[in-house]
Amino acid sequence: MEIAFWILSAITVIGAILAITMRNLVHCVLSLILFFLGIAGHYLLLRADFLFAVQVLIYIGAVAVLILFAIMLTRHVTGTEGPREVLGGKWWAGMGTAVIIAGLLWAIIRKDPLAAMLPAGMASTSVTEIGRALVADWLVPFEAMGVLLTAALIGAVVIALEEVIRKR
Amino acid sequence: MGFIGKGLFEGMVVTARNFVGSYFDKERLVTVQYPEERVQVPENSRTFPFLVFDKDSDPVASMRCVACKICEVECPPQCIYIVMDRDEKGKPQQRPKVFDIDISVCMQCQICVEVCPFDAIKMDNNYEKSQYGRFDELVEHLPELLKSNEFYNKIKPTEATAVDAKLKADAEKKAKKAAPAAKPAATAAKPAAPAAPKPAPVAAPTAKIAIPDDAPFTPEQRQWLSGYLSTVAASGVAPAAAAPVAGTPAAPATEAPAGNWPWHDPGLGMQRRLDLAKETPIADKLMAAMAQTDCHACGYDCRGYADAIATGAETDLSLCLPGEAETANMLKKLMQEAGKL
Amino acid sequence: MDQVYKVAPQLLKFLSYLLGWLPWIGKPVAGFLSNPPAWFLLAVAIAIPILFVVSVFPGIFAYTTLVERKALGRIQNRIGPNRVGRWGLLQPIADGVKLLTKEDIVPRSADKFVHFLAPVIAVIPSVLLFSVVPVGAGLVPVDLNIGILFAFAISTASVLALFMGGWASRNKFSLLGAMRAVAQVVSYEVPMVLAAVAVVMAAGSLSTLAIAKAQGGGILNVTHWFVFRPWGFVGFILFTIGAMAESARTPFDIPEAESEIIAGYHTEYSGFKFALFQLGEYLASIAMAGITVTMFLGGYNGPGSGPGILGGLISMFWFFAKLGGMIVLTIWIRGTWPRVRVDQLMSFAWKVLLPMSIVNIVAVGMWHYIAIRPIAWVVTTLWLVLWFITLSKLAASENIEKREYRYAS
Amino acid sequence: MNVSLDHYLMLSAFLFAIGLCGALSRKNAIIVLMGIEIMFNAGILNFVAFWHYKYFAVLTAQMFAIFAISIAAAESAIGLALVIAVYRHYQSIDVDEMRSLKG
Amino acid sequence: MIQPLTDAKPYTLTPGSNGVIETQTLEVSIGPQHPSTHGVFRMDCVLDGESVVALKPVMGYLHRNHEQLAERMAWLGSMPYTDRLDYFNSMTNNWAYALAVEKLAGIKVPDRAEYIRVIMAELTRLLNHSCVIGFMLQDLGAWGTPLLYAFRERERILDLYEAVSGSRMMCNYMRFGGVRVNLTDENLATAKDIATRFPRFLDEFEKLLTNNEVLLARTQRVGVLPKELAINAGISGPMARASGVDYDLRKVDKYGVYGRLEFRVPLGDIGDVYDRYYIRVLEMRESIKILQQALRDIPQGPHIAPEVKLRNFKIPPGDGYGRIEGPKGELGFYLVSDEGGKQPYRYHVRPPSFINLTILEDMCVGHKVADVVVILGSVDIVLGEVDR
Repeated sequence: MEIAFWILSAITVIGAILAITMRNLVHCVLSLILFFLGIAGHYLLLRADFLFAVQVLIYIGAVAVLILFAIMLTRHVTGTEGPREVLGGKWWAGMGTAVIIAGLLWAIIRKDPLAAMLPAGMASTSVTEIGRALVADWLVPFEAMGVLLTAALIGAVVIALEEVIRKR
Repeated sequence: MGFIGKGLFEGMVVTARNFVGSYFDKERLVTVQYPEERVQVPENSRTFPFLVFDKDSDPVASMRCVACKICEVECPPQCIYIVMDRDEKGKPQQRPKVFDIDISVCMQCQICVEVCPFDAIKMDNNYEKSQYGRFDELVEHLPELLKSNEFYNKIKPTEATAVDAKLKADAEKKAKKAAPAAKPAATAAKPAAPAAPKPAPVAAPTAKIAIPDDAPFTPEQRQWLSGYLSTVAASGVAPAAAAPVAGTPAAPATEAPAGNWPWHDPGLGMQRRLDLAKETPIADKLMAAMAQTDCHACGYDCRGYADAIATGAETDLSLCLPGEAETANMLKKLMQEAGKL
Repeated sequence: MDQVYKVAPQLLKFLSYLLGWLPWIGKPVAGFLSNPPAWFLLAVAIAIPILFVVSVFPGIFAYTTLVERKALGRIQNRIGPNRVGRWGLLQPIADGVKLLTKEDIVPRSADKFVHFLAPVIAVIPSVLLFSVVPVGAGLVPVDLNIGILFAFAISTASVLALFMGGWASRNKFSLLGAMRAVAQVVSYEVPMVLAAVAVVMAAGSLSTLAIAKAQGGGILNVTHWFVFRPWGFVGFILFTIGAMAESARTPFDIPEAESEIIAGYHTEYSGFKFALFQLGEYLASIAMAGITVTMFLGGYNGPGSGPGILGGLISMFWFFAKLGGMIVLTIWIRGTWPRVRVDQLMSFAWKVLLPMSIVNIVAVGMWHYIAIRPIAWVVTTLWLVLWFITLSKLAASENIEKREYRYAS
Repeated sequence: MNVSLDHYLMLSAFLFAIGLCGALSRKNAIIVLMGIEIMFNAGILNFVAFWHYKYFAVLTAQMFAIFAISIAAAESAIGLALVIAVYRHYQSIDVDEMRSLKG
Repeated sequence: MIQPLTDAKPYTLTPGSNGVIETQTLEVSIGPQHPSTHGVFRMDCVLDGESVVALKPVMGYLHRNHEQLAERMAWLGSMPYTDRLDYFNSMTNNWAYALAVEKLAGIKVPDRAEYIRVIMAELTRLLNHSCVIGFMLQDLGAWGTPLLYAFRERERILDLYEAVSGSRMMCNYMRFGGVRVNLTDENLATAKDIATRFPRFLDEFEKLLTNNEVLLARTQRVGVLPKELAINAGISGPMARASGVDYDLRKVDKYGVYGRLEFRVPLGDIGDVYDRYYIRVLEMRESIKILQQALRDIPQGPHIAPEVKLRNFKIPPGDGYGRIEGPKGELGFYLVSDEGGKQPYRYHVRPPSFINLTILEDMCVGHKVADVVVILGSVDIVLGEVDR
């Protein structure tokens, strides 16, 4: 358990850091996938099987692929940015904000009495329970989510094909 | 059109039928397991040329090729290289010293076979000529090229039979022509050139007296003797001696003359031929300058080419391939002497 | 795994009996094996399924290539490989040796690390897929309660390898192939998952073992297979098409269409890396066939299958027989059909397969709620056939026309 | 040392900061989106960790995680569509160059 | 219609010009080493995603100086070289060249030789068309099955060629004034057998593919060649007929004995890949009819005009153009003989596949890259003939 946690944490953190620091966009996405995989591993470790599958299916199967497509559609296929400046003009502000927020969170977590808590139980939830919950207690959010996804789908298509539609 | 997917399904039925059929139907499974089994190539099948010889005992002497170089000239990709054999005196020997075919260049078109007037070169049907090298290994030399007439008969029975029959007929025709001519030659001893009126001193003895192959001489000796005897017979100096030396009474002429032209003998040297034709019209002199093989490389026989030059129908003097530069130069000289050039 | 855990002590006892005669180490080893500690039992229980997956399925892969070449040869009226061993039986080994000894070429401008990583990543998801395929009654490497979902999640991940390989090669054909692969896999994932949803609805579980179990019973263990239901039949076809597209088999082999883009994403791979790509691809194809068998063709169910040693063996036989059948079907299709074009592939997925799979889900609902079986049969069949005709007419009207030809006077 | 909730919260805080850093300091719009994804994931990890360690009996945390993942997916789809639209307009996906609101 | 590629048009892909998502165009060089360019042929494609926005055919990788070689060679010497123009159809190439020389030299060909030529030419057409369809479907991705079925049938025809002429592909069979070897009764029987057997193969072939939905979807309305463009660009052969141009030299010139034989000329209306595929199938069926008639009517007699010399064959000064309807289109030889007349002064080939290839861009632009290879397959090129 501990070893797995540390390995997965290392994978996750390295993936995340690489994802925002590499120069080559495609390398960034591949690192991001590593990060997603680490998170999925953590879910497995936390006994959330269903979330593991969802994480892999949606983040690696869909989001990462979507980002890859976006890169291919907007960039030189090799994904390199060349000698251009990769950091924004006020990068120090971003860095500072991140460090401050990390510090704040750290302090809060150290203070919180909940934090040192150990696992409550070991059995995992079955998919059946999640399914039942989704169509019983959580029906309204579930339907709302459906509407949101549909809207997002249509919206994405409209935004991306704006000019084609305008031309017609 | 039925439902979508019907065409797909029908296609699958066809492939299934072929799958099963390939196990039972010889018509379908046409593959041949090559090194173990081979297809019988048809008789007409051709790959690369080879040279035919007649007698196993002496392939080089009995090869039909006379080094006339027609094939060398006609070969579209120019893959044949021939050097005529000469004795130490520089006399052409009626056969190639070098005969190379570069089979990496040869395109197996069979044109050399078609143009050969002597049926000397034929197409093989051996298709396994791969070599490990790209250069020398792919050039075939005379030893590899020489194949016996039996071999030719074996791979192409119909064609070879026809060729043999034709050659035999030709030989008989020539022998028949030679026979009446030879008689006066034999008797010519006493009457001392019984007035063969028109051309040259003697009419008959143009018969080339060939020493039979089984006579106890080396090829060189044989060659020389033949030439010598012919010359002697032609000039009528020692006619009586000719017959005994020849060994057999009526030596079958391998190369009989077509007319009464004593110089029409490829065994003679250029100078000797011209001497023989000294007193004759320009056409005959020209003819004497030819190589006398009647090879048709120029598109005529030797007589025809000479006539054509003499009459002005042919202006190209370099057509005589077996005679090489010697003939061409001599022709030029003769024409200049005659004031025609 | 659970089954193995139960049987493991017996197995170890048998092993100890076998090894007991050995001098020196025989006694202690036999003693250890006949009364093993818990951790050892667990290790054995984990190791055996892994060994099974890692040994049996690559073996199947090797001989699938041989069968494919032989069958394609016969379909095309050729003989196929027959030089290495009798009937070419050693051909896969010869191929392997050849690929292993080939020079490994990496293009100079390639992204070396990603180029190296891609074939490795190609194999991992394919092997992982087998962990949820039940090969016999109760015999599944891991009985996950999210089995099917896990399979889909993992199979999506395989697309990454294709993309990495294609992109890192810095070859335009590879890149085209990679983009095609990504687009294709993402598109076909949707109808495939929806086709599987029908089965999940009917079986009431995501676990592959439970799905297979739900298809047992009936006459000879055959009649309850999902493929013998109207919705199951449609689902089977949809899922097979989706699986073929997902594993890039003909007629959906456009990511590696050799007549268009040479070899697609593995154009720049040679030697062992190429072999790994092939391995990954074939394993994914076989695993998908295994999941198809599990979901629609009754899994391990067949005449004589059941619990116990004999029933288990028979059930394994049935599973592998069906798997072989599916593999042969893909080979047969490969030998017959031309390849579709990339835009047709997409429009087929979105305009035919997706609506049809949604219609199929509705059909399962009908099946579930109409209690009287004959009526359920008629209603669902009618519903599906009507939709099929409508959709196929729509699809055909776009692409296909009937032609008449005239002759010059 | 047993892994406690503490560890997970620290991890997710760290990841959140990394994501924020990426989102704020990089010029490339796609990397910005990726940073946001990292932040999302860090948040979801928190949910799951709390569920595992404290509210094990109820599904609320898992539900939240599922909905969050769905929203993240929708967000990335829209975000990337926007990136493409922006690219078409500006021929660039540098966030620094998107200065005007006028389309 | 046909614009030179030096023209800036195809490459000016300014952003925003076509309104769809701006993607970087990809210049892909398909060939000269590519599985489906049918030889060393290159297509410089500019791709926008998968769609072709510009395409430039690049030829000449297989240039062998055919015409210049022939001008340095006796008339007969070029005959084996014509075999190597379109190495699938050596018989028809021979015929076209022989026809040109015969026209120029005024040689009369005996009747039997004409019939033999017709038989050989129609067998060649069967062979070529079946293989072309096979190759085209190979490009479509049908993994060799149709191609190998076509090759299975081709094998029988090639066996006949070998039995008659001595070689399977490089036949070198025709001679000025006739053919080199007479057909024996056995050969005629084989030809008859092929003619009776071939329809069965065609039926199987059509069942395998003609109604295949994938094939229909892939080929219909793809690579459309309008009738006007076909006429303007000088397209000939099945390609022109698929576009609805009623132009078949067998009917127009009635060379050989085609005037005496009955057959129809199938025409398409749209001129897409499917039409080009199916016109070939229909032409094969007509060819079988011609074959059967020719085999029935073939007279006895000499197979070659006896007066024609093999060597030192000379042609009086003049020029002549001999053309035949080759399987790929109008194959013509233009010959000029000058003083001496031993070799051609000018020797020019009108290769059908080269001229049919010139409109490749017009057919391909706007389609997907996968269609390009299919369109190329449907044009039916042999690089030996294109590059000469």
